[in-house]
Amino acid sequence: MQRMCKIIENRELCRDVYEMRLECPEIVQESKPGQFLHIKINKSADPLLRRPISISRIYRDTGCISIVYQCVGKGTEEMAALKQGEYIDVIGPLGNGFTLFQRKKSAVIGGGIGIAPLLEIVAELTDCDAYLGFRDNTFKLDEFASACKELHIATEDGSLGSRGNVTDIIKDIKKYEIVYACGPKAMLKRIKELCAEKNVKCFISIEERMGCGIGACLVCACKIKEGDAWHYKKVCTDGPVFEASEVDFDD
Amino acid sequence: MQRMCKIIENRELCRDVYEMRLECPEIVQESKPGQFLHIKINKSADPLLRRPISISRIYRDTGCISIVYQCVGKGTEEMAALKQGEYIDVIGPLGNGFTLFQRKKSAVIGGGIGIAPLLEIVAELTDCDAYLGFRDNTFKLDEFASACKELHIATEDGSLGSRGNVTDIIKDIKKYEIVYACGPKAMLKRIKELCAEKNVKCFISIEERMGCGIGACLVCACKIKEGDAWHYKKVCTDGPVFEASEVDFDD
Amino acid sequence: MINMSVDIGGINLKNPVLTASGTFGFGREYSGYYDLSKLGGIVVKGLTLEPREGNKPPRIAETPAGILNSVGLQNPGVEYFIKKELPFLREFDTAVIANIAGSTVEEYCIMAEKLGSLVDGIELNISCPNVKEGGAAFGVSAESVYNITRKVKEQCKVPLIVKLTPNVTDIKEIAVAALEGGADALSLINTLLGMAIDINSRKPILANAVGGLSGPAIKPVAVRMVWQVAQAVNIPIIGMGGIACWQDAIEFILAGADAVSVGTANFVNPYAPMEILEGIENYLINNQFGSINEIKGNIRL
Amino acid sequence: MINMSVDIGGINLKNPVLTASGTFGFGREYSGYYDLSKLGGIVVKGLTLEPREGNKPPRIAETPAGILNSVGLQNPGVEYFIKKELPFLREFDTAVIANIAGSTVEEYCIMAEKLGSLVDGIELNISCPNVKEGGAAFGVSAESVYNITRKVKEQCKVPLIVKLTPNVTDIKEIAVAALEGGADALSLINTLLGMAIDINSRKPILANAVGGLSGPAIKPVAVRMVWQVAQAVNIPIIGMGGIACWQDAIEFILAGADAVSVGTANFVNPYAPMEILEGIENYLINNQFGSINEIKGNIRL
Ligand SMILES: Cc1cc2nc3c(=O)[nH]c(=O)nc-3n(C[C@H](O)[C@H](O)[C@H](O)COP(=O)(O)OP(=O)(O)OC[C@H]3O[C@@H](n4cnc5c(N)ncnc54)[C@H](O)[C@@H]3O)c2cc1C
Ligand SMILES: Cc1cc2nc3c(=O)[nH]c(=O)nc-3n(C[C@H](O)[C@H](O)[C@H](O)COP(=O)(O)OP(=O)(O)OC[C@H]3O[C@@H](n4cnc5c(N)ncnc54)[C@H](O)[C@@H]3O)c2cc1C
Ligand SMILES: Cc1cc2nc3c(=O)[nH]c(=O)nc-3n(C[C@H](O)[C@H](O)[C@H](O)COP(=O)(O)O)c2cc1C
Ligand SMILES: Cc1cc2nc3c(=O)[nH]c(=O)nc-3n(C[C@H](O)[C@H](O)[C@H](O)COP(=O)(O)O)c2cc1C
Ligand code: FES
Ligand code: FES
Repeated sequence: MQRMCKIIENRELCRDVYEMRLECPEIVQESKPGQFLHIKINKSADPLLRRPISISRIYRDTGCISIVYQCVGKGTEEMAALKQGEYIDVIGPLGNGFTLFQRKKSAVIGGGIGIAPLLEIVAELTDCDAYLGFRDNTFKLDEFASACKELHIATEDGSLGSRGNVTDIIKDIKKYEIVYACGPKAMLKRIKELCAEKNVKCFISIEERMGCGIGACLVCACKIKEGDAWHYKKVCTDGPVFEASEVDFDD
Repeated sequence: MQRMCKIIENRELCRDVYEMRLECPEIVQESKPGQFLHIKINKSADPLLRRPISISRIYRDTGCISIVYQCVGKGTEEMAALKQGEYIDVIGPLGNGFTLFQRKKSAVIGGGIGIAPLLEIVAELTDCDAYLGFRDNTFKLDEFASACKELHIATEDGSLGSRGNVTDIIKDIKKYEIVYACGPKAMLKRIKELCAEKNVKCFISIEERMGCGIGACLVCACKIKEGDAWHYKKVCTDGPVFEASEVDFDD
Repeated sequence: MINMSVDIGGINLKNPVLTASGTFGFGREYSGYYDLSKLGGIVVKGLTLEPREGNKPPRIAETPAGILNSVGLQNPGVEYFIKKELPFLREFDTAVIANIAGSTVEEYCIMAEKLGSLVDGIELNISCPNVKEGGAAFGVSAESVYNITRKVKEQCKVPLIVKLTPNVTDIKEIAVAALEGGADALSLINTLLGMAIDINSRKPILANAVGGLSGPAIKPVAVRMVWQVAQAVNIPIIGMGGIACWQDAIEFILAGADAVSVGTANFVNPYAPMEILEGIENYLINNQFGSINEIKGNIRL
Repeated sequence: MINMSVDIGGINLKNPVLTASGTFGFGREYSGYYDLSKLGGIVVKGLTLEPREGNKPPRIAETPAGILNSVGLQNPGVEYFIKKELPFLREFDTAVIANIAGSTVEEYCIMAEKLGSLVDGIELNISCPNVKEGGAAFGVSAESVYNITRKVKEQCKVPLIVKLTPNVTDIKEIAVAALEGGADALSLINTLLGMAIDINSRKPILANAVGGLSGPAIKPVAVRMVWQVAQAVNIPIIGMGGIACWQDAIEFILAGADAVSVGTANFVNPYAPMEILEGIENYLINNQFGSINEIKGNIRL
């Protein structure tokens, strides 16, 4: 569905990372973790397209959704300049989202801005650990700390937690029945391998450049293996969440 | 010169007509009535071009300039949405402007949004009458009333003053030594004829679509007669003010 | 009462607003946003004889007021379309036009035959490389446009619309070739060939390096071409290229289009075709015109 | 130290940033904004043999991320230029390139002769109609491009840059024709032919009906053409078309341009060429390149 949503809050969490809270009760009703919003930032033809941003938190009581986004270009920079009280054009919720298994021991693994969609997962699960990787600045640690059993952190510059990649601090992947992951492609690929080795079920959320966001334009292709064959699936409607084992990263 | 100017005020005067006050002390220092500002409303490539808007008032004491503009399209609509405290990208003052003759009995004649540049003229002259024409909504009458000797008004719908065109309410053009006019082409053409008949010196401010605004692109052509010959002059640097007698309206 | 219907070379459209091939899937995705029966017609995603997986991603790059795409004709093939997608589209009271693409003239002909009169019209996408003739697009030479149009027309049981590529020196010459080949109508424009480079990775953004430019950026080129073609031929024209609002649609009709197709705008605003339809109707009413025909090509020079 | 200089077919530019013909007058207007000596070069407003008044206004229409213009070559003529404008330009330490236009090959040749070696280079604007050959632009057929290039080159005492029009089917073929005709360098792209209609007055916005599209909207088409041409010929290329910031300029250089020209962007931001120059230099430094040559055409496919 398409709605003009009121911006309740739009604040900087750390350098270039923002959290925006949107009032959108109808969207909230249909939302689940791992789905995304497709956002038109202004009415101009430049930037032209909507921007896909994951749902980070769903507040069913207040009818609000939080998104956490990083300024990387024109669109996200304009988004950061929006003020409380303004309205923004949102289509959503879109995509399949994560299917959560309450009774299984789970881990979320996130890299950089990829931790955004994991927040709602940890809020909904009761037995979940988190492994988070950052370049330097960290954000949302409190929320993870209070919602997770264990919280492990890696930073590339070593300013917090272990120095290095998040995949290096996962000591014992096989203690989890399910892993949910989101982050850069290289990280997801490594996690796919780790989980495959130990036979752990793993769901990952993939990013691809999008047009329509609703399955009509076929630009958001992701290579999916099915037995010996493969074909392109759509990240926007077949995903963004896929089982790690079926995603072909080598293309 | 190009400056980022702070918006001190941006308010609606009547339906679709706004007044914006800009803090721009350096521009003020060089400004005279009839010159214009060339304004880039936002950083986007859509709308791409700057918008030429006449200087309406020059406040030398506070270093501010007022502009009065009508929402007619994308650019002016976005301008109307700007808020006090925001900054806007201005090049100016541009154009030749009106040369004022203090000791001559003068009239300003304005149609619609064309009254904007006349405000500074009446503020600076001591012996000046004003003839103003509007479609329906009027604006800035108080300011004209207090600065002018006589104020004559025509509205197309007859809601104020005489019903009809401003050119119809000018009973005795020859009592003026100088006329300054701005408004729609048809009105300017009629005023040119009126003044020619009675041999009254008349200066008019012309509008033409602009690119650079500074004389480099040659898109703002206005046909000017010189004896039997004619050629295209540039509204942005040779104008926007021309002697009515030299402008060829028949092209 | 306003007469919104238009005749496109024998296809009767209840109104002049269609959705452009490749931007509207097979209609399903947008059917949740409004009743597709309100559309003048739907031009489906480009079909090929065999299913195709299309190009590697990334397949889209945003450019100022436009997008580049290189989907590479991913589609399930004409037979799957007939069996699985067409029945759904037929639930709606709107014209269905099949957009077909191929590597050889024969492929196009076979598809036209297979489609028979199951669809209301066939749109010939001739922006594809002609594999047997060195790989230049069918649509860039008058001779090859004449040829393919004539051959496909022979197989066509329904009106044939030839969709012109803008990547040519003289669009009028191409339009005339299609007319002479037997086209019942023309549609234009397809995308302009473009490229975008990521200056950080120093790679083209599209995996395919080049792609097709669409969206508001190309509108002035499209309007010009529709205007030129409308003066050169007397068959109906479906105009498209950057139409995002009803004002844009009117601009195309004034330039000489009988109907318009909405493409990239669907991605930005799913309701765009409905808003455009309403806007056209209001424009006619407000300006006291009785039908589209009265404004078609009706500009003062 | 970064080496910012480039050689354009024998013209030595201190840096790769020029201003595009028709968008920078004869330099005077922008000389109040910065020191013109900082520019790599100035390409002056298109000159004709005799003075021209140009087209009726309106001569400009804004389009999404672009503009249409139809100035119609208003200019004071080549002799006035030599006497009255060139001396001013010569006060600056920057290359001056004369852009010349004509209705016949002879006119171009006479202008080249008159300009002699008073300028650093001549840019041949071949987007003008060839009056003797039916009015199609010189630049749309390989044969006429070869011809005009060869004849003008014979009269040229300075390097000859041929400026290609993008309104062609195969830009590579045209580039090769210019090369074979003797061009020392190429510049591209000139404007795309476009049109805009005012739906209220129902008239084209431009008095001339059609005009040339420039600005960010055309950048993807320009980058693609520069890339194609860079692969087809081995003479230097000046890239242009929608360059508004340094990132755009890098995109053109990566596509294969040796230098870039800033056009429409001057209207929006008079400092654009300076900001672009600084940005290019910083990009080279930050990515540890020593010269423009190291990034020219240096993309990974
Ligand atoms: C399903 C999904 C969920 C996402 N969730 C988040 C999130 O929660 N927080 C967040 O900060 N970012 C998220 N992203 C990435 C986000 O969409 C991009 O960072 C954003 O579109 C960049 O826009 P821009 O104008 O700032 O950058 P530009 O580089 O100027 O954008 C240019 C074009 O490229 C596209 N693009 C650029 N980077 C990406 C990318 N990584 N993925 C997809 N398209 C891209 C843009 O959408 C736009 O069309 C998500 C992407 C997808 C596909
Ligand atoms: C010297 C000069 C002084 C002006 N002073 C004023 C003023 O004080 N108050 C005011 O309200 N308006 C003034 N105008 C007109 C004003 O520039 C236009 O109304 C404005 O540019 C419209 O922009 P838009 O985006 O809202 O409209 P759009 O129609 O969307 O604009 C599209 C394009 O056409 C141009 N354009 C449209 N109308 C005009 C016009 N009448 N004159 C020139 N260009 C136009 C725009 O600049 C833009 O490039 C002046 C024009 C000139 C040339
Ligand atoms: C993602 C995408 C896919 C397209 N696929 C096709 C196609 O399969 N066949 C075709 O003829 N045109 C295709 N087109 C071109 C459009 O139908 C249309 O001609 C073009 O985009 C210009 O219109 P627009 O600017 O309104 O999008 C496609 C365009 C886009 C953006
Ligand atoms: C107002 C205007 C006038 C132009 N005049 C000329 C000209 O006289 N000769 C020429 O070769 N190109 C002319 N051009 C084309 C530009 O030099 C340039 O090739 C084109 O605008 C693309 O670059 P841009 O998008 O950066 O403007 C003109 C462009 C504009 C906008
Ligand atoms: S973004 Fe259009 S199909 Fe996925
Ligand atoms: S607007 Fe460029 S010369 Fe007047």
